[in-house]
Amino acid sequence: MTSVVATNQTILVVGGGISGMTAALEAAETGKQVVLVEKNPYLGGRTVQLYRYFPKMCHPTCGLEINLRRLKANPRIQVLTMAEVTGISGAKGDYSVSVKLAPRFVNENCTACGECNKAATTEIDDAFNYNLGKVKAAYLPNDMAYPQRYVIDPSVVGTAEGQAIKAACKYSAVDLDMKEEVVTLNAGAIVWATGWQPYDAAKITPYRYGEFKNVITNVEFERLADPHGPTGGKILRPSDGKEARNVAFIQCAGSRDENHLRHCSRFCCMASLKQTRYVDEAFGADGKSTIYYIDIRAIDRFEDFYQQVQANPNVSFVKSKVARITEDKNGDPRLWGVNTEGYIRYAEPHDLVVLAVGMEPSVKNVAIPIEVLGDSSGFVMADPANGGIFGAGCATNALDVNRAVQSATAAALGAVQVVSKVARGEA
Amino acid sequence: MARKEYAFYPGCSSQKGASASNYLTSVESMCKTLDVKMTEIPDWNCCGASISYAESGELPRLVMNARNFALAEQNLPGQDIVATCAACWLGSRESKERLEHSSVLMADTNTALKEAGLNLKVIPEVRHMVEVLIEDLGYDELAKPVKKPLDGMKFAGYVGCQTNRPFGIAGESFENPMYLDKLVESVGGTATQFDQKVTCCGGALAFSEPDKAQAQIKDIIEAAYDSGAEMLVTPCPLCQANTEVYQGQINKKYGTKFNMPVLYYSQLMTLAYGGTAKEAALDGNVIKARKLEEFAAK
Amino acid sequence: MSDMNQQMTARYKNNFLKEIEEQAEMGDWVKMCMQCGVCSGSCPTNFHSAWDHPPQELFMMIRAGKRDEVLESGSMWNCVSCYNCYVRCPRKVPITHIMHGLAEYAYRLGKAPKQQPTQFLSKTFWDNATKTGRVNEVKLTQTLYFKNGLMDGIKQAMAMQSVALGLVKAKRLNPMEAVGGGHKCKDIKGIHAMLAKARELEAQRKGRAA
Amino acid sequence: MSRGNLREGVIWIRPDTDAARETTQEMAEDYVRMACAEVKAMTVPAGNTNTGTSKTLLVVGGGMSGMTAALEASKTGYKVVLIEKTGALGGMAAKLWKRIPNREPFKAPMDNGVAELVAQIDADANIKVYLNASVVKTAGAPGRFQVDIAVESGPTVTEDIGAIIQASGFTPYDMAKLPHLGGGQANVVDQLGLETLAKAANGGPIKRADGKEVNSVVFVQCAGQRDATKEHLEYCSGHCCGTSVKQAMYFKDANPDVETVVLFTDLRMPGNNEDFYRAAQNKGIVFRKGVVSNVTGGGECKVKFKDLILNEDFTADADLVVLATGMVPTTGPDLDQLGEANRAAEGGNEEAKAQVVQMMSKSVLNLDYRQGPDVPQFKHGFNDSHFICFPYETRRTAIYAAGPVRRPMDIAQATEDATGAAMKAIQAMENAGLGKAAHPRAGDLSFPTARLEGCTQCKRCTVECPFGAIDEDERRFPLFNESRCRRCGTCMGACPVRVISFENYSVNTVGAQIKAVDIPDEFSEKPRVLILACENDAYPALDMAGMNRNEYDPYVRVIPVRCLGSVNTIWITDALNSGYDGVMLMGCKHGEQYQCHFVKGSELGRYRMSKIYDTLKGMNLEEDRLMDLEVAITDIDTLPKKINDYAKRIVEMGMSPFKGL
Repeated sequence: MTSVVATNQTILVVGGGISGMTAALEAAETGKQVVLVEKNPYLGGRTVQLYRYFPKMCHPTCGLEINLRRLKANPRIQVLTMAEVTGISGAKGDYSVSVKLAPRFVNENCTACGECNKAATTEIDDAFNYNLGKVKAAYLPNDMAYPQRYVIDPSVVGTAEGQAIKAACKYSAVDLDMKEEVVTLNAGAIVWATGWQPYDAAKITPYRYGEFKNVITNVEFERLADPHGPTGGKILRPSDGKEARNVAFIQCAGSRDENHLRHCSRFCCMASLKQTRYVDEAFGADGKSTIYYIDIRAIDRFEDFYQQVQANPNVSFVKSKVARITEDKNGDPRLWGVNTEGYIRYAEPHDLVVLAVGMEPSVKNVAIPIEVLGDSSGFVMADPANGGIFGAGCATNALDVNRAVQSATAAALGAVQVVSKVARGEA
Repeated sequence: MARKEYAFYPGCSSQKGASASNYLTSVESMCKTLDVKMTEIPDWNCCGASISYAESGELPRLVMNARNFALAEQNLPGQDIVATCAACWLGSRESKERLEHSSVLMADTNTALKEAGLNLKVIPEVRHMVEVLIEDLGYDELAKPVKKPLDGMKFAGYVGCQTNRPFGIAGESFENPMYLDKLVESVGGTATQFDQKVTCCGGALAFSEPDKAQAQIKDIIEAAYDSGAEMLVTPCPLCQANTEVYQGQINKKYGTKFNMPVLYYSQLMTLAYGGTAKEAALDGNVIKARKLEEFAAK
Repeated sequence: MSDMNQQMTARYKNNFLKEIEEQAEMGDWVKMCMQCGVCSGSCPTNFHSAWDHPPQELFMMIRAGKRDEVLESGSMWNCVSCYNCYVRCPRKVPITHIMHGLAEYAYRLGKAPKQQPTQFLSKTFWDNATKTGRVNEVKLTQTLYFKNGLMDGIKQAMAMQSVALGLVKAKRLNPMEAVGGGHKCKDIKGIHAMLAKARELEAQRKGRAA
Repeated sequence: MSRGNLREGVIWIRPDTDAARETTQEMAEDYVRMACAEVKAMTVPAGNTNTGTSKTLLVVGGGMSGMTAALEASKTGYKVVLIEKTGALGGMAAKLWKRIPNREPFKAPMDNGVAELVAQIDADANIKVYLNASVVKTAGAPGRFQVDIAVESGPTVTEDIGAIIQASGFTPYDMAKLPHLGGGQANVVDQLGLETLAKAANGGPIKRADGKEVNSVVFVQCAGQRDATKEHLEYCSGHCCGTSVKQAMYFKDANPDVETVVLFTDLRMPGNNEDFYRAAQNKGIVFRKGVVSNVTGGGECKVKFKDLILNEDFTADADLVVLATGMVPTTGPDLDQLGEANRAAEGGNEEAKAQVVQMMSKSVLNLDYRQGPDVPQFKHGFNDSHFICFPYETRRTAIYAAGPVRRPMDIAQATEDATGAAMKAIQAMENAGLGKAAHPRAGDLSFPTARLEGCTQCKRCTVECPFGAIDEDERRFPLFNESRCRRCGTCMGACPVRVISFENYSVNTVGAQIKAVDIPDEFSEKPRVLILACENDAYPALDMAGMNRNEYDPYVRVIPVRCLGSVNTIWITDALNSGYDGVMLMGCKHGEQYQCHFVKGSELGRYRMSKIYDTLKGMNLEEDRLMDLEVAITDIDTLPKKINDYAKRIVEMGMSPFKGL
């Protein structure tokens, strides 16, 4: 049975992505007690699934490593993975929260030696790689996974394979009898940092995502470019594994669109500009990127990056919302539309199309198990009416990593204010 | 008492001797088998279609459709209006939307209707025959009466525009609607992978700008052949006429050898339900569907 | 310049956007366009035989006050009412209807291209349909063929003969309709009165001389 | 505590074969010896005793950001000193007629909200406000700053301060620099100028300076911004599109018939501001994608532009033209330029002296720091952080920037930004009080000390410290300000006489490990390669290589270091002298896109190493005996390969002649 030490002076942080980790660390490094719950078996959220950050082209794992070090060094933070908040009751200064813990089937004894993985035979979709690849049913979610412990997929529990996996572990770390459990804990304030999910590209029917193999999303493209992704960092298109040298990026795939997401997702322009760099690094002058856009929103000092990409002769910009995509016999996606700058019609084939899909909250405000105000897109709105609950990061707005961390730091203070009051006996 | 009853709006082209009379005949046979009662709206009038826009103006067009609503409301209370023609369905549904959205237009409309001694309070639901089949009956029900499945026959399901956009059939995508394929399959036929299923046939431009329209029709027929289809099947009279009757001219112009029959879903269903060539109005096809005629004869 | 054109230029001075908002069907949506161009790219006729000005460009021209270029353009007459633009527009602008509205308004002002075939079809169709309340397809085709006089009509008819014959054989074109036959509504009188009223009301609402 | 990394460092990177067993065993034994040696050389950090105890926050700047930071800190239970250079709180926001909406519905301009904040501050006993005031001197360190505040009348006041938030805001880019856009001509205003007119109109029709009611207005976006020629601002100020939309609404709301045109190249309305854009279109505001070539002001303004959609030149007439000029941050002098000027001035250059005075007059904080009076600037003069994951990091501990001085931003973001800055400042005060380090070695109790009797007053440590932690006393000895220190050890690496050390990290703790390695004789054919790996990126990369079972050469011995900046050359020369066949340095990327967690550490470290090559020559050793590698944390697969390649190279060069000497 998992035991959690928490009081009404504890801050509960929901979501272990970069925003949640930041909020938890900032509060803990200010002397507060924190419980951090994450639904994945590892911390880091969507940022770990990115290859590089704009505009520095640096690696998300770098910052993650620092944050993990801060976390390990800090006794005030308790981490619960594979955990989801199912209920919240009470009020500012004294919440009671129920958390559902899914079984990992691997306990603390795990040394990440990997023998269980060797013993496993079943392959399951690799969620970490957006199902672009497969993993064994006993797996380590990613290289920097924290906790550094394997996970066993429920599908093999109760099978001979499950027993084989158990037998393979020298440290009796495999526990197939683990059951789902629900813990109830106390908290004075809650930071809601459940982050975002990519908009479902299949809903943008003219682009035929899911029907045409060589139409993928921007988050999937990150995995293709990552040396630790399914293609070992080679930019190969899904249909035939051919090198994708001529890549199209379609902006506002779902965003700024009253048929889909009303809001502008802010990060996608920069993400695509960044991804043209991946193409450039992979193929140099043999690579070609075309960005189809409405407005390039490279806001504030990101403008520098935009101008650098513009200067690249292998990258072209077309002011146009692509009307539709068809598929040529050889599997090339063909883009149809009109460049509105001077009215030029095009029907352009590419090796690969990357849809710059937008952000929507992975948990809309209405889905939070206690009343929290939200905007028309379901992002949490800051408001006194939310009591001791503070939205952080992409749960509050479509943000890039830098802005999300800023938001999370601010949210942490809100929570600190509440529990400090409790400590002073003022609330 | 039939299991379903509707106020039927056949539309001009479906009248006896008109360009889609075979549509009407086959729909009647089909509905008979399915025990669906279609009562024609008494003294219904033309919807104005899309093409009348430049002459009609907005209100007169709305009023024409409003008259049909009023007549249905008066004579067939509580029944949904069902149209078989895409243009009729679209024109009526659009009018319904606009009238319900604007009290000004609604008031003006009633002022005008008064001149014809009519009055409109509640606008009935306006639905396409296909909606009735899919939503009120369902594919399983449509499969039940099949006596002679259309085994081994390949059809390209050509949905076209106006049964698909802007309203479309609930749950279907604008780019790749599947209902027509499912209808074909529910009566034992095979639907081919047809990538021009929602391409426009040129609509009214077939009359005013034949060259522009025929260029589009060519793409459609070509794709149908490429998909391995023997016949085209469609839910829309204008699509049917345009894709069927101009094949000869297109052959002349482009040196193609098109000779592909174009049928209505209702014709296929009638045949599968054991109907005769006559009941399915195969004689109404300009390009004869020999294979189906033989099938019907068996 | 037609009376109505004079009337409107006087009323709206050089504010063409406002003129379209108030006079053209669905014209008040023009301002909502954000120039993404998805409409221009979605138009089937634009890819087979280029429009001079695709929808989104027409909207920009309206904002730029290019009154004559817009109203005299043949572009909107190419609309086949396929609604691709409408369903894809991220601003839910009813582009199809605006195309119709622009064409209709240009025609009322007498600025539409002379002998615009689609405009002629539109008029023929509407007159035909409202005469008896239902379309008489034979008369409709006849009128279309003979629009440019007898000889031209016969040529056209010959050209379309195969088509016509096919339809006749298939009992989908009834020559009898040419002579008095064909379908009619019973209450033709009522329909005409109703339409007259509707035209009157619409003219009033748009402040036009009826 | 010391870690002998036997799993990731030995077992997982070696094949489990009889052939490998011997060398693997040697490796393991060495690591155990090294760990023991390190532990012997370490002492447990006692913690800094020279901690300040002040928990008062200083906020410089009384605008939206400053007021928010002050109020948030107060709400958390901390005292605040708020300094505003003008006679009233409110800053730029107070000059606005209305603000861009920051909540549903995003359809209409909102009240600027300043009055409400000012009222809250007036009513807040925790917040002490100084108006018409400025900071003339900031001495001390986090937790014990002594800040001298000059006020308009009366003597200078000194406050005990724990941490500082710089919210000194921005000024609009001077449109006089944009004559081609009509800057300076009649009826051509910038966005702030328009706000003044709107305030005067107070909701009624907006009139221009000559009293004429405005019936047509043109907004020119990106005026003097996004300028690739670098003649004007290179960046985008982020808020201007939203601001112009808001201002165009001022006109439409007062009179729908006013012609309002916005000329833009990319309309930047992120998030829910897309709805604000829609609302503007719905009000009839015309947006045109176009490039403006020329504006003339006067009675009837003319705006020449090319419409990029219609691909055609136009000239728009307007009663008023609004230029969306950008934000120029109020950050104080650029320290590098100031440094140069100072050197020139010391050389007696009169012009430079005047320049120094002029620059110093711009100072915001007047820090009494060896390295200059303000926070080092990042890009385009902003006080932003270079770290994407750590936006608040500045190079001056416990001094944080908030609002448009950190990065171009609108009020909504500035408010959030100020709240986050308050969080960091509060945290910094708490940790300073406990003698603990701030980010990235948060909580570290160790701190550097110097054996002054051995110091040669060379000043390298005081010059090189990336965080300006070390001053010089009157005798020019280094004066450590522990709570400014981030514990990177750059001072230790810099010290030529090796008098600087931490209790648990010193020339000895590493030196001892180097010596602890058993060096086989030259006939053994078993070379030894020393790897000094930065613990932030390189060492974790090696660990992950281990987790992935990426094998590498058994002859290397890895020692983690806090930062390449902390590497003292003596370690390398000692290693080579004692018979190591090669030394590899692994550190983070440096240069413009640096990844060094201590900003300058890896750059300084590398600079030092470049000097070693002479020493190598002196020892008759090949240059390749020393290898400097730039490592990213993702080099999990490439790093082992690079190690193996280097090991090969060593074998080619042959054993070191220094073995067994």
